Amino acid sequence: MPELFYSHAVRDALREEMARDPRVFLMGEDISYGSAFGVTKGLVEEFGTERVRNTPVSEEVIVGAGIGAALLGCRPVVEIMFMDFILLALDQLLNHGAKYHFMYGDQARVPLVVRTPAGARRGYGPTHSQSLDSILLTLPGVKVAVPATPADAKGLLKTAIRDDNPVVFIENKTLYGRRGDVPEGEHLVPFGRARIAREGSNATVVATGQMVEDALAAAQALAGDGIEIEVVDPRTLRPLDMPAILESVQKTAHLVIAEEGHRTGGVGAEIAARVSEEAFYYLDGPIRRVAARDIPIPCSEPLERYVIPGAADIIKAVKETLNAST
Amino acid sequence: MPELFYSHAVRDALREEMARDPRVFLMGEDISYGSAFGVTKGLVEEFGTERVRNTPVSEEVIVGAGIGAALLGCRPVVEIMFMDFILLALDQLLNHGAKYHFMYGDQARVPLVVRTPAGARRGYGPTHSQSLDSILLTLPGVKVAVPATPADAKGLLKTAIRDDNPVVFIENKTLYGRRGDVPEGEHLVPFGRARIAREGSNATVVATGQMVEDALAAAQALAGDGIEIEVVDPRTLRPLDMPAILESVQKTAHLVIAEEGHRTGGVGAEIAARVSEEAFYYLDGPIRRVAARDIPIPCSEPLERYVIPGAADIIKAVKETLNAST
Amino acid sequence: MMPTTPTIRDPALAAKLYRSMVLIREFEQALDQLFASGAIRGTAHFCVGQEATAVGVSAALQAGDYVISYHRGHGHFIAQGGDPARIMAELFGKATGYSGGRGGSQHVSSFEHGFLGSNGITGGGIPVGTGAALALKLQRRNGVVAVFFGDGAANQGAFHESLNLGSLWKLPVVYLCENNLYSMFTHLRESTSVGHIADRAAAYGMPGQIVDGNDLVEVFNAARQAVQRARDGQGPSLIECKTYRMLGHSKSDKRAYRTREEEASWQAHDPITLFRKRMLDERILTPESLTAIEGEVDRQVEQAVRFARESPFPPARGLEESVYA
Amino acid sequence: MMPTTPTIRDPALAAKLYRSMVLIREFEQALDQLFASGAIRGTAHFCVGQEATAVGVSAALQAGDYVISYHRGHGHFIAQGGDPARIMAELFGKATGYSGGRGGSQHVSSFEHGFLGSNGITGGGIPVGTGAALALKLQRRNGVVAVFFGDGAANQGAFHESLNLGSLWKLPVVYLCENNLYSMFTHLRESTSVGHIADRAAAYGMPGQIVDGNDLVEVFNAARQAVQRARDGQGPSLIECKTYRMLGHSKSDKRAYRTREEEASWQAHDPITLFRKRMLDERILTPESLTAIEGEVDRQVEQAVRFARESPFPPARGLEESVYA
Ligand SMILES: Cc1ncc(C[n+]2csc(CCOP(=O)(O)OP(=O)(O)O)c2C)c(N)n1
Ligand SMILES: Cc1ncc(C[n+]2csc(CCOP(=O)(O)OP(=O)(O)O)c2C)c(N)n1
Ligand SMILES: [Mg+2]
Ligand SMILES: [Mg+2]
Repeated sequence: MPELFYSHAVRDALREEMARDPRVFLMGEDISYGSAFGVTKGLVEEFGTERVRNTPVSEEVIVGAGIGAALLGCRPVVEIMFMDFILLALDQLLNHGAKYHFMYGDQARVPLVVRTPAGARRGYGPTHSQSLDSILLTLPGVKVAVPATPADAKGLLKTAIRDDNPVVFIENKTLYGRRGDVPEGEHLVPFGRARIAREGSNATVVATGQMVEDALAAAQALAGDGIEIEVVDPRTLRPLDMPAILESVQKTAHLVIAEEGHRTGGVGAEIAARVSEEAFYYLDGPIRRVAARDIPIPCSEPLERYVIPGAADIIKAVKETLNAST
Repeated sequence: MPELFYSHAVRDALREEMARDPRVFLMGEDISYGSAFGVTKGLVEEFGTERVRNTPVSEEVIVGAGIGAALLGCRPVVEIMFMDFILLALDQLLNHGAKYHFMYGDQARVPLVVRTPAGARRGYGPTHSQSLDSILLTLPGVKVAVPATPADAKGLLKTAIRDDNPVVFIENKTLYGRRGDVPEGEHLVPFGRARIAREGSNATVVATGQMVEDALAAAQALAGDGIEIEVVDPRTLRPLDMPAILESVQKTAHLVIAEEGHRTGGVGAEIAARVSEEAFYYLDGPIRRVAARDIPIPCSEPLERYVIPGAADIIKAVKETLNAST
Repeated sequence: MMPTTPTIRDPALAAKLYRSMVLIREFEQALDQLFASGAIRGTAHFCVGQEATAVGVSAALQAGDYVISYHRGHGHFIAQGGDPARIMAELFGKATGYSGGRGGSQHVSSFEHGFLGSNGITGGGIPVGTGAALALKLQRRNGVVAVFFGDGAANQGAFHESLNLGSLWKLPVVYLCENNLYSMFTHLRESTSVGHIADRAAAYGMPGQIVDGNDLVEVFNAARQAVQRARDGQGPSLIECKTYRMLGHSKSDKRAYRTREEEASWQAHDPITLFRKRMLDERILTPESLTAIEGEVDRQVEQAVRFARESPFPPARGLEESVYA
Repeated sequence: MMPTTPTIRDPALAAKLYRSMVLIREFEQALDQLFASGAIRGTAHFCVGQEATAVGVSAALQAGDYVISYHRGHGHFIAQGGDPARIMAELFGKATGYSGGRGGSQHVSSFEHGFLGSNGITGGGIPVGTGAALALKLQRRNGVVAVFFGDGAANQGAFHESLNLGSLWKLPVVYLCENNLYSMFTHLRESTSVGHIADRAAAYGMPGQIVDGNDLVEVFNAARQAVQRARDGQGPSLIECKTYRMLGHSKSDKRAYRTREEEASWQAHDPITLFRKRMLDERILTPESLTAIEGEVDRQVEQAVRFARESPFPPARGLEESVYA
């Protein structure tokens, strides 16, 4: 299995799907130049400016035009350069794209993918560091993928492009530079199927995106103390693989949820609520959420580190829920 | 105590604060004509077109200009005609207004109120019926008020206008026509202080906005079966009166959360998560969330009724959590 | 450039267009009464007085072209050939409605009629229509999209971003602003910094044109030219149709924000009366044929209402299955 | 209308403006090196080559006026009198920075300097600046707001909604577009459907003007007139300053999307060289005085860097307290 950068895995998925299906095209700010992180570099040379379209700085119409093109049979993959800017396009995404299939009585299909880099840890500050995953879960109609590895980046993006619904595909900036094995040939990862990133029996850590890495680091450290955590990476937040989460919780009786987004109203809130509804009697200790503090994300390194969670927070949370139960 | 319509209580709060503080002004679409629900009718005659400003249909600049005016010492109360349209202004609200005080190092203050009617039950359909309360909780920096009674509508709005932070003030369309006692004279309701709308000992129902009414109806029905529920109305979602919720849960050992917004990623998720973190050992049964189904809100009456929760759903949820514990 | 037609000479076409306008008018008037009587809940926006823009534009389109509309969309849908009975059923929230009762007045569409849908978000259809035009271009389908919106919508950011993109990429789209002088209760001069919406075309390097939106022939001719231009790959145009909605903004509007004199002056410029007179004066249609059309339409609208009333409500169970394709 | 000044004759003013431009230039060049050497993390956007717009506009403002900026904002802040040491400290993430290290390059402000802030959302400051002007008007404060933004931002919906509102309400605001030909790596002609951003002014019924943004005197005169107009209650203007950023879009940009010839042609039109030469030719400033200024600025920038380096990082604990006022 070749090792690929996460960013190249994304690019390979785009390339393969564009080669496979002439209906797929790309649209976004500076996308022919690779945009902010170089992800789409080289694609314009291969597919031309008709299918790799630089847009004005106009997030609302980037998403809106994507919806319109999707309605008439294209399969647009649009980019929002930083996830923070998706707020400018939320009306199009959630009041239009997400609702069309339902509200127009099933005849409409919106096979749109919105790719967008999220995450902090680079000192970019309050408007260029946010992980807005949870905002996308508040209204139905959009699917959300959060790949944590190069293999999943490729396999989930290919699945996203073939899906007949709007999908927001959240790439993590810090992960772009990570390498990992990616299966050769046609590699598709289905939506709604979690990955057990590490098996363990003492506590379950559901971690998304960048936090999977932190959870694995925490697992290693905790193993030294004789604590074996199971790291569950849901891979898509909508659909969410609740059976996998419940199965793990049933085994470990303890749950920690780790995400890079803000704590209040986060992805962890939804997962915690569902587990406490559906697996209440399995739990032997309180659920712990690890998330960004409810503070805008500062530039300054020590401040950013204070706000953004890491492996140490996961370790602490695991110990808290385990200790609370004894 | 005079009885007032909810909509008139809102208007009275606006009138009193405008009379009291010349820095307060109103801005919104058709606002001098009362906008869609007549709430602001008559205020232009009293305060003139300088302070009651009709705007173009431009949600982004309505909120953005409100932020700018607030920065320089005004206290704008802007209206978003239907809460559904707030998606158009979320960048201004959450990337700008919500962050300025923090990210500009404390010197900035944004005393802005965004009033907006939410809620369904009128057959207005997918783009005119949503309760987007939870979307506002996903990022820090904005306060959120959800008055359920005329008295709270008045008292919370006056507090909102005097607050130095952005506040989203969510009015419920169905409640506009409800009457209720409103204390005379200077009536202020503090943020972060829940109201016990009904006392009970068997289960706690935390209900917001329109659902408070449904919870009270459910309480009456359940009392017939000998089940006494305590109805807690948090009144503000941010700040959230967790002590009051925890105190009630400690007493009843059972929790149902009822909101009109969609279930996934809803306000109930956050409250459920916090209770299962902080009051895990008090709970004798699983938490139940009552919320809109994860379906865009349809026009057709039977469909809308299917999607939007009501008293019957609360009764069912209370019985479920009580039965599960026996 | 194709030659402009000074008038409509083909009696069959004239009859068809007249019929379409009258159908819209009667449909809307029936609806107004149904709302007033409480037979329908929710809300609706009537286009009585604006029929000529809808019909004139649809007449300039051909199969494979599309219309996208906004909240005041019944007329555009009917002009595209939408079945009034199924639109009415949608308003009644019935299973036989185009959206199965889910969308109601503001969210109804029929792709087979080239009608991409009405929409409750003011200005929200403009980006979507622009994107639909992009699809037509990428697919080399030779089609054109007519994007309708009101004067109020022309102050939304979505208008700006879309017209810039449409022009930049020379998309096959025609932007049709129905300027009825008001956005809800607010007069244009209170909301808009420029006298004519068409003057904004220059900001996007596209032609802008003002037409009498109540003159079907004028709308038709302007639309034909703009559609041809779009089809020829020369990019979008912005056409501003000056018109007036004769009823309130939506059901239950007392119209206190405008004078009865203003209304009367527009009433005297009714698009249907205007076209009727013109066709009679020019001897293209006979009084008998017009009366016959009116009678037919009467019966059609009656039937539409009956169909809607008698149709069943949709089942709620399983609605979850329709959220995702 | 006040008479326009053809040039700057006051040596004290000329020296001040020259000093300000050189300070911005040296500050940015120092910063570029600090980034390159890894001394600073995060990102920053340099305005080398665009100094004349910042300085020319600030010179046209008075106490009680405000500037609001965007991501390329160091120059605007320094031109308003912001302390380079504290801006540098902000870039270092230090407690002594204007935002206490929270905001970094893109989110820094100082209300006492009439600087309402830079901002990382392209176009996001335009509505806010417009609202600030509304406050000045409501408070009858006689102030004016200068709203800076780039050519790319002029395609955002926020631009459209704001200019419409500003003009409609005759707010005391001047919209200053710094057209440096690119938005990130994309050339204007690939993003914008009109040749000149100033041509969009007509869409809002406001005057639009194009100036040589590298000519300090031209910027100053145009800004003075527009500021006066705004102060007189006649409403906003849109001024497009044609300019060029000599460095990359942000740190780490290799500028593969443009030619070295294009860069050279603009280099030959450097705003500082231009102003220097003009002031010498017109004998308003002497070579000695200019050299003295340059020496002073050198030392000031050195001190700024030292101050920033030596300042402490802010404490993280208790940061929650600063989210709400
Ligand atoms: C985003 C959004 N903002 C506000 C509204 C409320 N609203 C409904 S119709 C309307 C007026 C629109 O005016 P115009 O575009 O001129 O169309 P008209 O109603 O006159 O046909 C408004 C403000 C809305 N539906 N959507
Ligand atoms: C809303 C938003 N979209 C995209 C970006 C990414 N971005 C940063 S600067 C920039 C280009 C802006 O161009 P322009 O307005 O011309 O300013 P310039 O950088 O040329 O000074 C872009 C697209 C952003 N910061 N915010
Ligand atoms: Mg109108
Ligand atoms: Mg630029």
